[in-house]
Amino acid sequence: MNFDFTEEQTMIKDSVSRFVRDEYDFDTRTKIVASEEGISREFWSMFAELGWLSVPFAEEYGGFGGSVEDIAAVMEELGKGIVVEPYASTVVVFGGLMAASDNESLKTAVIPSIIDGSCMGSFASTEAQSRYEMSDVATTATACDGGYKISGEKTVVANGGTANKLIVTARTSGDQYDRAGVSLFLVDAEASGVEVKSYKMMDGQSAATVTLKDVVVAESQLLNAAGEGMDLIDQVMPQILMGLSAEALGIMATLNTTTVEYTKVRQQFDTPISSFQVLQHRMVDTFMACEQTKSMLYRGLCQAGEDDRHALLKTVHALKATVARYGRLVGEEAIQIHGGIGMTDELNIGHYVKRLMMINVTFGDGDFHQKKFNQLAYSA
Amino acid sequence: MNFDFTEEQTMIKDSVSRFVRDEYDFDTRTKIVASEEGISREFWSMFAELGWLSVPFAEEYGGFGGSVEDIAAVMEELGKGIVVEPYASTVVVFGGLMAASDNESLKTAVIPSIIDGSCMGSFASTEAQSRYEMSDVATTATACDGGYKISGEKTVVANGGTANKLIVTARTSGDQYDRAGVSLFLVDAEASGVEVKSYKMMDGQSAATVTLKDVVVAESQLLNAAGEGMDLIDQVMPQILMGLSAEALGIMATLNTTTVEYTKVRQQFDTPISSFQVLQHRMVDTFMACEQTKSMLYRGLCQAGEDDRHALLKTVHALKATVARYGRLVGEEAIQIHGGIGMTDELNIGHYVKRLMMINVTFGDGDFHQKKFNQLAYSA
Amino acid sequence: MDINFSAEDLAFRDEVRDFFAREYDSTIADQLSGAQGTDYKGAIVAWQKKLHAKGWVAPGWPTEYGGTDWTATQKFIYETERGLAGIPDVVPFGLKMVAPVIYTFGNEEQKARFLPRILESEDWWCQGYSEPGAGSDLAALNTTADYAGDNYIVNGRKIWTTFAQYADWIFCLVRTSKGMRKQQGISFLLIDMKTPGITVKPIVTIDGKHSLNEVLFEDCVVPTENLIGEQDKGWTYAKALLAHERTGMAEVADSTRLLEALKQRASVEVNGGKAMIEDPIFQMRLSDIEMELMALEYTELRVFASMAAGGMPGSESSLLKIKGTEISQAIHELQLQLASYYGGALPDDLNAEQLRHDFAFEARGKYMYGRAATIYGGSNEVQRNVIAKAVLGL
Amino acid sequence: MDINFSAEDLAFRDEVRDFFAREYDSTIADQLSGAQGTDYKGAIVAWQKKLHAKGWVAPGWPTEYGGTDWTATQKFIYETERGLAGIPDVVPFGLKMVAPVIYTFGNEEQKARFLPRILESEDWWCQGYSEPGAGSDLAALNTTADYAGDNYIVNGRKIWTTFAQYADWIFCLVRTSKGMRKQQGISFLLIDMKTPGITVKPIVTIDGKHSLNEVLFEDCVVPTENLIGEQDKGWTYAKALLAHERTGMAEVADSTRLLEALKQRASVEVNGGKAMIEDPIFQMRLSDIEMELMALEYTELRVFASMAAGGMPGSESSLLKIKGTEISQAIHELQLQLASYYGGALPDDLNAEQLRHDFAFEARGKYMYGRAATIYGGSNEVQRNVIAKAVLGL
Repeated sequence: MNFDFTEEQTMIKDSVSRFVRDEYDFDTRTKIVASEEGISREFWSMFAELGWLSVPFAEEYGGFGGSVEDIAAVMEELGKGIVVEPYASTVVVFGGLMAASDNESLKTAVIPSIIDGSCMGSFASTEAQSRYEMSDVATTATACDGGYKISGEKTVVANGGTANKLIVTARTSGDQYDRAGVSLFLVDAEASGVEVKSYKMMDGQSAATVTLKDVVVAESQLLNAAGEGMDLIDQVMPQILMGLSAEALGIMATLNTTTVEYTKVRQQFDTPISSFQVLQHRMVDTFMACEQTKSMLYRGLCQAGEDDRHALLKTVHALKATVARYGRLVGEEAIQIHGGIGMTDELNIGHYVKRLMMINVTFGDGDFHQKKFNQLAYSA
Repeated sequence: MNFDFTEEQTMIKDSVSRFVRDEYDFDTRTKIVASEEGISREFWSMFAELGWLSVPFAEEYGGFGGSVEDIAAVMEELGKGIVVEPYASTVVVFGGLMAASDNESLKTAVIPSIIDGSCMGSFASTEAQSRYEMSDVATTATACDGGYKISGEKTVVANGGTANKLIVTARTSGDQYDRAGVSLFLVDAEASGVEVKSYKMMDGQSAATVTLKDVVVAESQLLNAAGEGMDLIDQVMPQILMGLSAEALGIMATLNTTTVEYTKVRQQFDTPISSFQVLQHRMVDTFMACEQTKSMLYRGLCQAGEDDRHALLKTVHALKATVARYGRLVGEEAIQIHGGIGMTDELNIGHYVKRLMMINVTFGDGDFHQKKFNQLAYSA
Repeated sequence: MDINFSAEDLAFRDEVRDFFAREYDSTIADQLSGAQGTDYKGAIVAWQKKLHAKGWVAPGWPTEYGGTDWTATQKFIYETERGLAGIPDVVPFGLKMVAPVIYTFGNEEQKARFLPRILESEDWWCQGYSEPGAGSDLAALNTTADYAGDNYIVNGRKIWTTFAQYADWIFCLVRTSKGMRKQQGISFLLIDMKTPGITVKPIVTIDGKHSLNEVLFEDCVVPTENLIGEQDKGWTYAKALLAHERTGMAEVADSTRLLEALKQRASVEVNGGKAMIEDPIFQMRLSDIEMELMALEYTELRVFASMAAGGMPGSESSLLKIKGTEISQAIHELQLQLASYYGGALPDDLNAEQLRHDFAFEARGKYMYGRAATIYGGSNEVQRNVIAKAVLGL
Repeated sequence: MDINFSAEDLAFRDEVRDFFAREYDSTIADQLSGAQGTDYKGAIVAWQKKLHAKGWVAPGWPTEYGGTDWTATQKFIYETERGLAGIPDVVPFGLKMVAPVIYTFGNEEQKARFLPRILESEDWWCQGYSEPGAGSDLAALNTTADYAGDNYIVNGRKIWTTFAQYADWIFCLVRTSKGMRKQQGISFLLIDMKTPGITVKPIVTIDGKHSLNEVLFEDCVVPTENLIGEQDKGWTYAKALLAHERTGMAEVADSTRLLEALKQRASVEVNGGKAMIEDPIFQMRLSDIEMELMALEYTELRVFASMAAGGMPGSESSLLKIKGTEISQAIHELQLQLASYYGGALPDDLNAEQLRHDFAFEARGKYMYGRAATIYGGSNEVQRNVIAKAVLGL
């Protein structure tokens, strides 16, 4: 039994940690967020050089051959700096789906460009009505000469505005809510008929409405067999959710540490507010919340290497629900205990909280995942 | 607008309050509970003399002609003394159903005997499988010569062992879960075929398993039209739930006061534990819990006099759910803050908590009522 | 026990409803919905002038200065109708905060000079109490006013000053001498915002908006005639005002309106094609809040009834503040949950139509800014301390 | 990162499972289920003798005194298997509490005299720490032991003494001199329960059972040879023991077993003909707990892994205690909710068959007695103080 990261994992974790500490202070981040594109291409190139963009990809494509543990290690550290460059979107989500694809020629074409930093990607799945049900897809892909024509609209596509490539869910058969019939297409953001309206999100990242009007894609752009896209998504989702949860964990730990330190220096009624027992106990609760979240993540990481898929899924749903519950607790207590200063945009606290809130609503909130958990755990 | 009790209500409230203070101290109660029958017939006669048993009945039957406010006033004070004599069972539940019956000859025969203390009554509704669904009735009443034959088993019948008369739910038609077809019969506890197995409950009161084997009752023993028993029950239930909630409120207030006073005298780490901010804030929360519960009760009492039945039902379900939630909070905090001494059977605290727990599971617990509330409030 | 209003009260209620329905049109509502729009101040002033024309802008004032002679019940009805109609309260700093201090503790000259202009919304006031580092410990203030002949020379910093950017005047607590206890030696001073040496620095809050400010005083010369009451007695005046501030923080009517809107929205929002309001879990989240609010409505009524009977709002106001803010935060939270990922979008680059979601911006803004409700006006921690001491005797 | 056991560990686990399955039969389980049955003591002793015969009764002891030489992993496996099998732990007072003090701080004579009899369950021990009025403030003790030649004369009262009614010996903290701090002047004394002047008074708890007692000492003569270590240094010895006591309070395996039973019961219990486990609200109540427990299992594993790597259990044990007791109370609570009104019945007058409900008695008992879990062993409030100080540096 062992809960340590390997030497290799520790190296990459430390490298991200150093970057956040030395080069990504809050002022730097604020300037990046305020910039035209909202991300730093320079840093992105640096991520490529340091090998971070290669983590989840097999060595045959030039990747690092990392596991979900490696992803978690990187994401946790990125969380501590609330790094806005679209690592989750491009490497974990888009990259994760690409890595799981069985379309070899597509992988050979795309993955190296993710690794070298030239391709940013995004997963365009949600629609105006879909909320968290991934298989609620109204966008259609109609077969035509050697390919498909895609039409529909995708909303709040994470980092859609900076992506060169999109993985789009579109229905090739079945009814709106059917699992079967959802297909995954790689679509070029510049393709004819694709329109991307990008806008800012509260976490400093961006999202986009992506409109597809008779966008023609070749059959070779399918990530896996037509109509079986949900299988691929389900396969990758645990890894995605663990990556996002690791980022959340990094944020929660930072919020807790910052809050504890603040109470030691902040004086009220002629004493540091850390001396108030009520605040002490509440900070103990947020500390325990963080430890429990970490344990649930580690449970998932351990189970990811095992064969019991049912157990892993239970854990992953529980993990996302835990991140929702305890993330909210940690975030709200951080603001409350900071008091007035915690309400200001100038302080970093609010920005950590906002990223935590966005993670909460990415691919299902707490109630959504707890209900999925209940289904797995209690339904005959 | 006015939240005061009337002069008449205040008089009866004060009279119960004085009785609890002067004659029903915790030692007296403990002795009564330990006695053979578990209640004091002497006190019961006193209740009759003081007019308390006549509260909900119309003047034409010799009653006080009181409203649900009068019942609440009495019950709140009885709660403060955790009085074990079966006032709720006999007067509020059994009496409430009798008072709402349209069977005049039955009422004329029974109600005066409730008022003079000679008749104790009980409502036998629950069955092994029924839980909180009152219309889940497997006990059957089969029509026979000028009456019915009742067969079935009723479980955990409150104060069934001390009752002379029982109101029994039995199915005259329909399937097990049907609302229609449930009938209400007045059954003599001594009648042939009735078997009562009485046992102690943790709140010091008693309950019984009542077995009915081909018990013959005349048609004139029906409280209202055959098959329409649920209508009568639904009509009386708000009053019953408000009465029980008032008792709960009296208990909660007592627990809070006792706990606050205890913390002022209890020393730990060389200071009264009332000085610990964590305990202070938790006692503020239990105080507010009690105030909110009181407000919900008053809301119900005010609405009971209005025409909007839907609004009243919403409030009553919300009230019972609130009593469940805040009752648990108040009870658990009372024990926890008392510490070790709160765990002992010798101290009164645990006994107040146990009665609160029994009220919680009488006619539906918190989740049950909150779901009923949701149905009324959110279902189209 | 009943909550029936008299025929007169019901007639009054109809009059209020009618007035609001007629005078508060959607244009005003739109202008007032964002605390940042360029015409926000103008819209507020215009609305308050309408209220003043009707004689309703200052129900709390004594009639001699221009207040109404409403009974406690009428005041309650007015506030309830206002909340249910979704009409924001008047800006409190002049009408509800400084005016009571002026007409209670000010001299005749001050009353004549300031009260009419407040009533007519000619002067916009802001509040100079909090200082960096003070927080809920209001008396820990360091802004000094040194006596110099006919003037005070004021130096220091005030923070969390709402709408200082619009203000003509600021009322301040300043330190005029060093007392034994920090509550001593504080004075209540009215300062013209055009006084040289005043700098207003905006504070952007986590909802991305600007309503708060820092106000800096550098050697500001303030005539001694602007002192309220006696020098060094300012804390007493301020305390009287604080109790005033906390009353009405339950905001039951507002929460009721927001919750109704939330239910409406939950019947439109879908997951897997099914309306969220039909989801049993979401229903529990809703009723957890709605039941608390139903109880709080009666808690408020009980407090109000005892005030109508001549009682004074004491520590009950702390209870109302705690529960009221907890409930409104819970509503904001659930509304944001309902908005799902749309709730993250900022309106800088697009409108609701383009976003494909109609309450996401509002949901985010209300949640984020709403975090302040448990912090300001005496944090909920401080309110719990108050109840522990005053009610439970701990 | 992995939680795989080695082949040796897996073999050990099989051995433990096999032993428990073979030796812990349903008769013993029945006898041990109530803490009050007349043969309870006999059953415990018989079971502990079986464990001793196998050499497993004292895994924590050094091998020289009769302990096992298990690795940390093996100890963990043993405890987990025991919990999952629903086997109660050995009575801790002798084997886990006083023995470590004796073999660590006692002299050779004491070791020879007491340890073998503890190992063989010949002596039943109880713990004399708490006093009326002390509670979580353990050092606030007033029982005195006055030095008088070869003896101490002991006077005072101990409370919350579990199983004092069965005990042959009690280990006590007594005050031998008045120090500056209350932690000073305390000594650690072993007292024969047959000593004249000792009175055991039962304390019935809110579950209606008797396992706790008050123990009164009136001029009890205790030979000085029964003093452990040095006079006035007893607090040091006791403190070392307390850390011991808190480890393993997470009781993850026990909670796992109870939760599985609860789920099973919820699939049988019906409302309106529908199994409770199919009710979406009940499912949420269940998963609220189950998810916490899943996390706690790994929190415990993480603590254990760091201990296996040579670390010492520090304030992590406080976290395990808080979360572990909160979870077990939540399970008890939900189980009682599931039992509905049946949960109120007392078994005095009828059995489960007559009640028509098979887990109601257990549900009530566990809930009521379970309230103590957050009080004893250092209340959860004290544990939070510990974490605030030791981990957060507050």
